[in-house]
Amino acid sequence: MATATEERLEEIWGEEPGPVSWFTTGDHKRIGRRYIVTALVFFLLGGIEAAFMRWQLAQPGSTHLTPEQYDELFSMHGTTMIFLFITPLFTGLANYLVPLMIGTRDMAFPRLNAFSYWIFLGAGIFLYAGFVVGAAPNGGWFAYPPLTGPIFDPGINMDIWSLGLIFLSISTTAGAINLIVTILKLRAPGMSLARMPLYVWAMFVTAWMMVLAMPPLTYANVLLQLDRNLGTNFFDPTAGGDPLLWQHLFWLFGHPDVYIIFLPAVGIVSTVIPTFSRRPIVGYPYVALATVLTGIIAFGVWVHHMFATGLPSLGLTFFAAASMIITIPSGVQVFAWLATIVRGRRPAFTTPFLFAIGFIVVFVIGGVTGVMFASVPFDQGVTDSYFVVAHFHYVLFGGAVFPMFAGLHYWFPKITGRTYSETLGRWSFWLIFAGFNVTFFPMHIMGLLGMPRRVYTYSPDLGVEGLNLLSSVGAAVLTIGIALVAINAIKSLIAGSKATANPWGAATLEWATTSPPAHYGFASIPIVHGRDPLWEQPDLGSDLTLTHGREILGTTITDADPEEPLPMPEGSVLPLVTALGFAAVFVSLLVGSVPAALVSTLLTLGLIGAWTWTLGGVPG
Amino acid sequence: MSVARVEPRGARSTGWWGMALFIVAELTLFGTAVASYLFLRFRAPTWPPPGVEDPDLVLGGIATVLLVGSSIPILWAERGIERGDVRRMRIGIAISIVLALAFLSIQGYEYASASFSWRTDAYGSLFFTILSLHGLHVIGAILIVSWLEARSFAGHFDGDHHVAVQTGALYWHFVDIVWLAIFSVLYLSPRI
Amino acid sequence: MSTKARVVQGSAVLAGVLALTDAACSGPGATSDASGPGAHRISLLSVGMFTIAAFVFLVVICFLAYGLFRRRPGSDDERPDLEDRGGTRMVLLGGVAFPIVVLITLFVITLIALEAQAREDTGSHVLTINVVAHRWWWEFQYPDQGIDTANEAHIPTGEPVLMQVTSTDVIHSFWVPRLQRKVDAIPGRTNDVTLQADADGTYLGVCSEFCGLQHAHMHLEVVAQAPDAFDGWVGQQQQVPPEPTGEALQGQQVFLGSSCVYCHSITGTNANGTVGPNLTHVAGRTTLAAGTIPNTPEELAQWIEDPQSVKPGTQMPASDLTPTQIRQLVAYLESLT
Amino acid sequence: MGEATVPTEQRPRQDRGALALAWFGILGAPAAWAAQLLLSDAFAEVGCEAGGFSSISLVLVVITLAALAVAVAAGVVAFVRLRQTRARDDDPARLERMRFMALCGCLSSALFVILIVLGGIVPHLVLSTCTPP
Repeated sequence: MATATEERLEEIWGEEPGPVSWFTTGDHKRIGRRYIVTALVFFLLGGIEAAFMRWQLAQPGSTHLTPEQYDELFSMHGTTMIFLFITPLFTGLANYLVPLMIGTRDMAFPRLNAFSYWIFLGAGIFLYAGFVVGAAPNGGWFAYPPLTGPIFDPGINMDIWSLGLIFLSISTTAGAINLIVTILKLRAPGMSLARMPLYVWAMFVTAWMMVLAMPPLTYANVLLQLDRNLGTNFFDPTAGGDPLLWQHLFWLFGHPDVYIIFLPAVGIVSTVIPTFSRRPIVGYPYVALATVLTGIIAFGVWVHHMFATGLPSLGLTFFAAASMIITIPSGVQVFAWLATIVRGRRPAFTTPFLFAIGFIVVFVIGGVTGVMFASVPFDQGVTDSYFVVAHFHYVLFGGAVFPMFAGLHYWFPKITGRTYSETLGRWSFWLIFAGFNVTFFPMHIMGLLGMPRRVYTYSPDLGVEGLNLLSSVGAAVLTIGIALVAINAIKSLIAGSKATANPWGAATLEWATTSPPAHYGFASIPIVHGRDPLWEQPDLGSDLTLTHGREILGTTITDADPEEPLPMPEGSVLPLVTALGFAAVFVSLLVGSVPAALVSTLLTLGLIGAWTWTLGGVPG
Repeated sequence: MSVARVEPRGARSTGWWGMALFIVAELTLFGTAVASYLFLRFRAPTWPPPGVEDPDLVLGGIATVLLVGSSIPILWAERGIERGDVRRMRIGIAISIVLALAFLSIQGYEYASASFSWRTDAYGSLFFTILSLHGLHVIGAILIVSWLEARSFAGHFDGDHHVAVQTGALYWHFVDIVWLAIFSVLYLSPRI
Repeated sequence: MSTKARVVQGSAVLAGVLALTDAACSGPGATSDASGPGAHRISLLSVGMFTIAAFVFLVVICFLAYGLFRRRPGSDDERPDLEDRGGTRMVLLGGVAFPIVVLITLFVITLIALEAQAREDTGSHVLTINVVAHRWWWEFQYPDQGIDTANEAHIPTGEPVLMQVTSTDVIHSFWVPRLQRKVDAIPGRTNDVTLQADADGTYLGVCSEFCGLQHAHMHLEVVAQAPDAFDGWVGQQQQVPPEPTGEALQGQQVFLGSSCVYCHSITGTNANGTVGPNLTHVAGRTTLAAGTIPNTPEELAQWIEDPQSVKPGTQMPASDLTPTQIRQLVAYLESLT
Repeated sequence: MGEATVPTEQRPRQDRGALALAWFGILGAPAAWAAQLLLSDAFAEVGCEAGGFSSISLVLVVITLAALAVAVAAGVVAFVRLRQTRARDDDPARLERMRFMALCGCLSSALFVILIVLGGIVPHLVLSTCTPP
């Protein structure tokens, strides 16, 4: 029976049903769900590309794919999985969960949130337009010039790639800024920095890394576009440029980016394991600080991707030292999880917990091989071979996709209001775990046998044909496992039983809302007294109902003492239209028509003007 | 427990923090630009390459005085609107726009009169790219403050409601400070 | 299943996996089949690190198994345990203390290996070879001996040879796994690496930086010979090939009359193109098109007639010669030993 | 009802100073390491190519010692605040947060001191030449 306050809040925060609100919504829950579904579609596309690659590499010398097709497939596989699948998915999950976990009703900038999603969708379509016109990006996900320069890759393949990434960086940066301001200013009263949930710490550091890592990538892509289309020579050695400038700029973004992928996963595992061990995490300050330190050191290791480029060895040692020391925070987190499991009660082997355990096993293998790459001579021995392919799949697929599955299963009841099937969940876990290891562990051996990376075929006398066949079989098993997860999700959406508000008996605030949460989230802004509110405080109600209008409570940064309530904007179509404006600008840049670019830029500026006309509130 | 209903300003407003973080991202962008200039500079035996004269210090100096100087009327305008004096705000913004346009015209003149283009070599590429990147940001800042000017005529700002002006002014000051770094790297470092 | 049994079972599986890894680790491109000081360093380093890695993995698996399956006395109530504050010692010991000791040791070992590499590269060399990477083949220039060959480098066994690696187009990477670490071939830069083979033999090398369509077919061979056999090879390479006779002579006319001369060069003739490999002693090489096909007359004919079918995307244009002209040309090229 | 109070107008001057010190305790050492990394890498790359390993080595050690001084200072500030907060009987939430930030400051400074020494000093004890020459 909804109380008068809840009805009033539903009136303020509710949206009229029907298609129009689909395009004008700023509700972080709807945008979060949308991000996740779109990212999973790109996961499917990336998976199909991987399946083609495994089909081609199953036997030596097979001709299923031409070299052009293979180059396009592996370039788009890398670009899709990193830029269009895992980062947007974790952004969407954070959009959905962070406001609820910190006890507020929406993100700091709801319209900017919608805008970020539309730009991401536009950039994804922009990047995949390559396949439609038969000129998909073919320079690899790190696109080293001069191979991707004007001379050796004259088609629009790499223009699609670099313009697409500049376009996408608008979404990533806007999303990250939105997340940081939400976490800084909108936490429930009492939630000081020492009481923030570890998932919120992880997303806070990830968002900071996005803000600091995207500019080097954007600047590098601007230089590549100028080199390719305006005849500048930043990367042309004959005219004073240097191909290593690109590598420095790209990897200054590249390595923080792999931690941008890894840290949300750490946040999810640090939330799942304590719930199913029925006790708070061991060493909360160490785990929170470890997340921050991983984020900081990640910006000082990028040259370990360039150990074989002949830089002076004295310079390499700084980055070797940082690459080794960065494993200490990760080690602290692994042992904190282990200690939580050991000291916790008998664990409940639910699907999220299984994926979290699978993550620990796989990530430790990936982590220890990662430490080896920090040793310069070993890296110079095996980089750019299949050993590195095995390593980064263990830390990216194992280190981020396993926790993603854990997170999706863990919050499935909260997001959809339905319960998934545990048996299907367990089956999909064991298939994915087995398929993953059979696919990627042999790649360690292929690398040690000297099989180079990114080859569309290999000679039979290298001794790797049996391993490649095994790896392709493993990929099939992995695909079945992932298909099972999809079946489980669809079946539960249609016929799953209703989920309660807190099915796992978890501790964080999002479980205090209904499943799925109402438009306004919390009937009254909770007041927090500790790190595990639902475990420590049975009733969370307060008199901060804020029913004056559409507003949320601003609080101070370190101790979350309440400040003024902040007015929130209504839904609007402007974010979508402005995103279309940006899309028009980038398409006209791609086709190279200056008048179209000018017109669309003016149009976009006009739309931004319309949007910012009421920024900061209008008196009266 | 009641909470007062006054417009959150400065570090208590989410908009201000949004702009501050956007400036952090932009600072990283310009930091990368300056770092890549220095990277290529120290790889080249002679810099600027033979046959290219050093950037003109006089013109650069005037441009710097104009742009950094334009922060003063903006500060004056900010203090004005805090006291509710909308007229003073409008005058301050107008002056700073004029100064910024003067700065841009000097840049335009330097582009036209340069004896090299962005095609000649890495030095030319760097010179034109970094300067036009900053030029675009000056244009952006001009658009933002003229939008504030327009909104002030629509009666959006008074003593209690002007967080947008603070946010816009913050971006203006950022664009000036970044120019100091660019000026010292592009104009002064070739001389050491 | 008691925890101890699980731990034993876990370590048995792990030992099996490691054994499998080690056994499967020999082959023409395997670093662990090291036959040169550089590769020995890397192989030694990797065996050491694999052992530490296996030990760390084992410790984590044991803790995990213990945590998951240990018997927990007392009631199985669902209320979360909020009192226990312990466990931080295990976190600091396992996550900080132990790793710091291992990492500092590993870092010092890395520095020692780097110092050995540095001494090797800045030390004295008996021979210098310029390795010039092209899109999709390797050019080996012997500046002191005046030799220019492709895809097959001969070196004296047991002697340090300085390879000065660069590229004319995109970034490649020169990697002979059984002899030494890889080093990138970057246009506008020259990177030094020292090759030294402990035993005679042919060592397979590959390009290990993605360089476009035929990155997969850009192999090379380093042939290590006893010093006197090497001198014999150098002498033979320096000779100008004798005047061809019979069908080979007609083949030479076909060669000089065709577009081959724009890209290839053969000393003793006026063909001096530098885009493609130098063919002065092409018959002496065991493979063609950078290890794509064996050097037999039939393969050579197919390669000349339709290169795209052999190596799709190659820069070599298809020839418009008649079959008889191709047969004569092959005869001439096979005479250039 | 909860201890959320009426909005704090002006954070007391002394409190703001303590906050600045707390943040310096956490971020001082990482900033020193970042500066050391960038400067050392720049000097190493430029210096090595211009030859003269010994001169470069001296410059790098000086940079490292400067960074080390800042990192140790941050560590000391954090440690002092950690011991100080034990004595203070302030409102419990603020005390917990201050102790948390002080602890993070100590750990962060300790890790970066190790990293600055490992990256800045240890290589000069082992490496003797600059490759490529």
